[in-house]
Amino acid sequence: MTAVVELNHVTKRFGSFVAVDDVSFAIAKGQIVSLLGPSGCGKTTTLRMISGFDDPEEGEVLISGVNMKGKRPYERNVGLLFQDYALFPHMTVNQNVAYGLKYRGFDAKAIPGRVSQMLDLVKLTGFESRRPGQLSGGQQQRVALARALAISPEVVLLDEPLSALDAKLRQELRLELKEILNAVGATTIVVTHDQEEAMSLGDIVIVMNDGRIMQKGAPTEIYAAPKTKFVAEFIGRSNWFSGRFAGAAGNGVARFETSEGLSINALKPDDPRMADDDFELCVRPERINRLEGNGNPSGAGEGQTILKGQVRDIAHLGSDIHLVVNVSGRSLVVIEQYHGQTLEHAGEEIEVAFRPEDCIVVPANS
Amino acid sequence: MTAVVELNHVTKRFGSFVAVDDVSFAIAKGQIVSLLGPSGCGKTTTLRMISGFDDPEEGEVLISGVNMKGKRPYERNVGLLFQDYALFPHMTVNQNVAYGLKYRGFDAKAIPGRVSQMLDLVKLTGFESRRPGQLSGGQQQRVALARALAISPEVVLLDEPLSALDAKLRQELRLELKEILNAVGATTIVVTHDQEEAMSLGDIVIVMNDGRIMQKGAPTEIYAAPKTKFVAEFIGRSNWFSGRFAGAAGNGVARFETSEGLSINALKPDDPRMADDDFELCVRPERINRLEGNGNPSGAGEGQTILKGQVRDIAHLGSDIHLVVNVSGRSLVVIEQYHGQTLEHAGEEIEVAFRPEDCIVVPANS
Amino acid sequence: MRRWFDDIGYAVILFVIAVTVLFLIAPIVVSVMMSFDGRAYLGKFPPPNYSWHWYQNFFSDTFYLGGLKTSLILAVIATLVSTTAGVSAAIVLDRYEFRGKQALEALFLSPLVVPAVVIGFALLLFFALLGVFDGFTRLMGAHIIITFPYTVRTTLAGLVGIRKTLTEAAMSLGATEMQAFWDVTFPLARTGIVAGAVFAFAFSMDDVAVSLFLTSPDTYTLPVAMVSMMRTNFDLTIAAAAVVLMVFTFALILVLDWIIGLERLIGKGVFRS
Amino acid sequence: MRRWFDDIGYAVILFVIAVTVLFLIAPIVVSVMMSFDGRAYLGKFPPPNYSWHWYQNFFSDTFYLGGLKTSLILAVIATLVSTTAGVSAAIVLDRYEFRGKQALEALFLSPLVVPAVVIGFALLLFFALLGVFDGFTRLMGAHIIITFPYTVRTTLAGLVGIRKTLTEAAMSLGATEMQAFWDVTFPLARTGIVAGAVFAFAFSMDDVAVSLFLTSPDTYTLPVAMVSMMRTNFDLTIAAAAVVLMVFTFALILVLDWIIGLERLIGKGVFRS
Repeated sequence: MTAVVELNHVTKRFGSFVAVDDVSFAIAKGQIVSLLGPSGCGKTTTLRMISGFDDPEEGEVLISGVNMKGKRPYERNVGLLFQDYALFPHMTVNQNVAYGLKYRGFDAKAIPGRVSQMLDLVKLTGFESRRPGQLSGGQQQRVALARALAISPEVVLLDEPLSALDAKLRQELRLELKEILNAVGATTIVVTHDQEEAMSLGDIVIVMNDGRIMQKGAPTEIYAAPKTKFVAEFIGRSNWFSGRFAGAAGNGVARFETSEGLSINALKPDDPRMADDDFELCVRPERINRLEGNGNPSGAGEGQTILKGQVRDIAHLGSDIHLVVNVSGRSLVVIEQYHGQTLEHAGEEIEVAFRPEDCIVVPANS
Repeated sequence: MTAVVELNHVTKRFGSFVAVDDVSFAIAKGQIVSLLGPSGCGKTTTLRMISGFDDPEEGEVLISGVNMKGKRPYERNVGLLFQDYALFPHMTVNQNVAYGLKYRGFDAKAIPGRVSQMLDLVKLTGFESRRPGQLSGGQQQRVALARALAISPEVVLLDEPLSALDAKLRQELRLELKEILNAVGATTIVVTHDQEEAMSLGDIVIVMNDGRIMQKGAPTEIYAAPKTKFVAEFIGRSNWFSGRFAGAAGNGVARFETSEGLSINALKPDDPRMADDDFELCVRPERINRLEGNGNPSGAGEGQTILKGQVRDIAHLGSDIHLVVNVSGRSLVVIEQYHGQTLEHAGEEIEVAFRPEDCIVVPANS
Repeated sequence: MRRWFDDIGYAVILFVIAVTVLFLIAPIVVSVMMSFDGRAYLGKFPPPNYSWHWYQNFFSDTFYLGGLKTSLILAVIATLVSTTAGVSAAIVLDRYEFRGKQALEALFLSPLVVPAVVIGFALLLFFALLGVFDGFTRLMGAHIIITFPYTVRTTLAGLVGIRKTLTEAAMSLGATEMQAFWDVTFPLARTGIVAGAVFAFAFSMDDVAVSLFLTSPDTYTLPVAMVSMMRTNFDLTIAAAAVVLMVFTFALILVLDWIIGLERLIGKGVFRS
Repeated sequence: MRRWFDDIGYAVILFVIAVTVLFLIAPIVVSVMMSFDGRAYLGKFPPPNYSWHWYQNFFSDTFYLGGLKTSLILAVIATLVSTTAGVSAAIVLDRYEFRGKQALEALFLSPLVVPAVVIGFALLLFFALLGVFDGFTRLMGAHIIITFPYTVRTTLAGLVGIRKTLTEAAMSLGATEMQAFWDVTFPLARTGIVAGAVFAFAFSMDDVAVSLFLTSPDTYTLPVAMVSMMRTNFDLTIAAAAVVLMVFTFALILVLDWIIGLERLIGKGVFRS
């Protein structure tokens, strides 16, 4: 299967600022790929180079195998969904969706059919003669999607597609958007700074920082096995310890001594450099368990790390309980699902535990 | 213990629009109360009536037992934290925090000491001579807090205190804000539309809608035992069924027949009107469990409701997995914590179960 | 007691406003009433009786009518030319970043900064240098130059609100940059462009400082005619002329208000002076 | 092929801009060069040699100097009075909602809409009615009225950016509304207020249309002096006068640019005309 979009060693500078630095990736037909990173990481510049609003300085952008060098945006077949939707406010929904068709060489007779087919796809039949100003945010997003998909683009680029919507609506539309993209089999790149958006929409997530690709993989892989501290911190919450490995504890488990003197059982990394190097160890908050019954370690399995601490804060946020526990002067965040359990009060002493396989170890300063 | 702030049957209209409708509540010294509701629910008008920028039409506002009728804002002793912080951009951090002290009759010699005490409290010592424009969003928020607390107000009003910050920072500052308020023992009202903000900061949450108080209680109580559909829907996510009770199933459990023909075991409500009335039943997504082993109900306890369905979508969002399951043509949302389990693919058949005590039953149209 | 300062502060402000209002309204009201004075001579205010006869004088005086005709022709042509040039200039200023953009912007708006008498005198010299002594041609050139900044400003104000992503969206859908302009930018900037045209028209109609330098005995504008009549033959026909000119301007402003709303005009600062 | 339309479009626009630039720059450059003409008579362009003698003429001519003096005195007083009144009016318009607010706003800005010759004539009648025939008093009143809208506009533009919550924050901290104004609003609106004052000064200095109606033989402004010299005694001293007036205005604009930045001025549309 040949790649629909391929970037080979693409670099782009603005003055002395390197916006995109030697980026290469390829996207297969029908794949949804998320480009995730903080603002200024180069993800938007990458999107603009694929769509033709910027040109790479080095490297090449191929769409369906054709080098796009020097092609203006209207000479490429790329569908764009803008963050602000960019609907034409003086045109009706119908006119917006039909706009690209006349320029993309659709037969004039075929246009009405194509438009109603697209509006049917995004469930907006009946809204044909409304203006964008008369639609809700979610409806506008769907019109913009219909307009971008109508021209049968080779690749669809979505720029922060859900960020203009409020939190509740975002959750609903996320699924709808994914199902529409899958229904038309669109090859898609989603550019976003929102971890949940990237992970829920993308088959593959590419994490970018400072213009470079940090890691690429399935959402679960990125979350469970981040290769650097940047990726681990950017995706989800995490409790960090820095320290060194101080010997084996049997069963492939090694003892990790933290800088504040705690001892943690972690899986031995395969890394041959591990000997005396500094490492950072992180435990996801949902992997830390509160032990029932004060001081009774029976609730914890073999080899688990048990830490004593004092509840600093407990907050019931809805489906989750967030517990902040003070352990040797540092705060650990623990997330539990709420199942009607009794909640501690700030100041109580508790014990928490986590397994060696719940520890993620990355090189220091990564 | 006498109430610091007391509202008695307060009503406020703007033209024919009733912004606040017969609202009464009392706040004890040192309590943190969240006023939670959608925009236009009257929470901001309530805040403005307490601070003196609006006057109630009916009813009275008492602060420390004194009727505030006709008192201008500068004649009340109320500290305000604005949503946009409202820092004076042409004054330094020091001048901002000191601003209220000169008007509130502090001895000129005592002012520098009070200012540095407040900056110490919000951990901004060393920033005295910066201008607000040179501070980050989180730092600005803390200066605004220091300024509001410096005048030793009888009550502190926070208007959407964290909404101007991005998601990650918000989680960090929430705890810090709570600890500062507790440290000075401030009687506090937090006005917010954000459920997590309201639940994590407030000892008590007051849910408002259409100018009226819908429910008042501890965060856990509001979440676990909402009295109306509005409250249940506004706080957290929920899966709704409408239907009627169709007889007992033993052990205080009643059979609930949904309009799409599903049968659900729920606790019998105490409501004597229950006989033939329409009810709405909701199950929180984290209370629904996936059954391991296809078709094997042994994983489910006695009396549980077991539903068969097809996975429509599965999204790994970080600490949580969101599963959308198609059951008899309607979508159920299931939230699980991620512990490294294998994820289903869309289209697979699964069974989910929940207990009678996980069902929340409210009257229809509430 | 502290509240008292607040209350006295309001009182002072309200007094200042009342005086200002009086001085703004009264002269215009007096002039309008005097233009309907029934007496045949310039008498005391208020007029004892009212008639249209000063207006009859105005509309039968070939000197005034000559000025009115020249003013209208000048205004129409100046509006057309400066709107075309102004829109082109505004598009370039809005869309592109280039060296010297700021200088160009300052230059386009310079007729707003250079005193009108200086522009008038400079054009007088410049046209003499070019060998142009025909009054109409000189006035035409001058009116185009002094109305041009208004069309640039209002078009720019209209363009500023149009998000760049709209043009990009059109281009991603297959339109060239020019097609995107005509399909999207132009319809959205239309109100700003119309406002500029109306202001250009009104400003051309009302100018006196520049025109004074460039009139010839047989080509002069209505305001110039009023000034010279004031010196040579002062009677209330000038009041009638003033009301005619004012009604003209107000009608234009009302049309504009109807099209885009006066508040937006004030807000965008496109109000002519 | 489709790209070709884009490219030719740019070419047309660039040509329009080039022509405009020529007509905007050339007359001013010619005037400035001619004002340094070394010849004693009005000769052809360019001057064969340069000297200051037209400036020496200007600064030794009591007629011009009288106009310059009157212009400066008028401008200083008009600026002070109309800035005070304009700031008061702008505060009321910005802070309070009341019936007739829109009408008041339109009224305050009406001197921008009413043609200058109409204002001049109306004031002439109005002052005659009040029995005021002193040239200086009449000019003073006129200059306050025509500069007032600029101070209102720029102050309003300065106030618009100031969030209402700042005043509320100050009041919640114990300041009365007046104290909140002086502590918070005034310092933040200061650049807008200064801009208004500078514009008022420049506009008062440059006005000719209104002043023409209200001058008396011994009280006249510099622009009026230029107009009357052009008719009676045309020589290049007027060029020198024009350069002096222009330098004055430019110096003010530069001061303003230095204080608040020219771009912000253009953006806020507070540019005088």
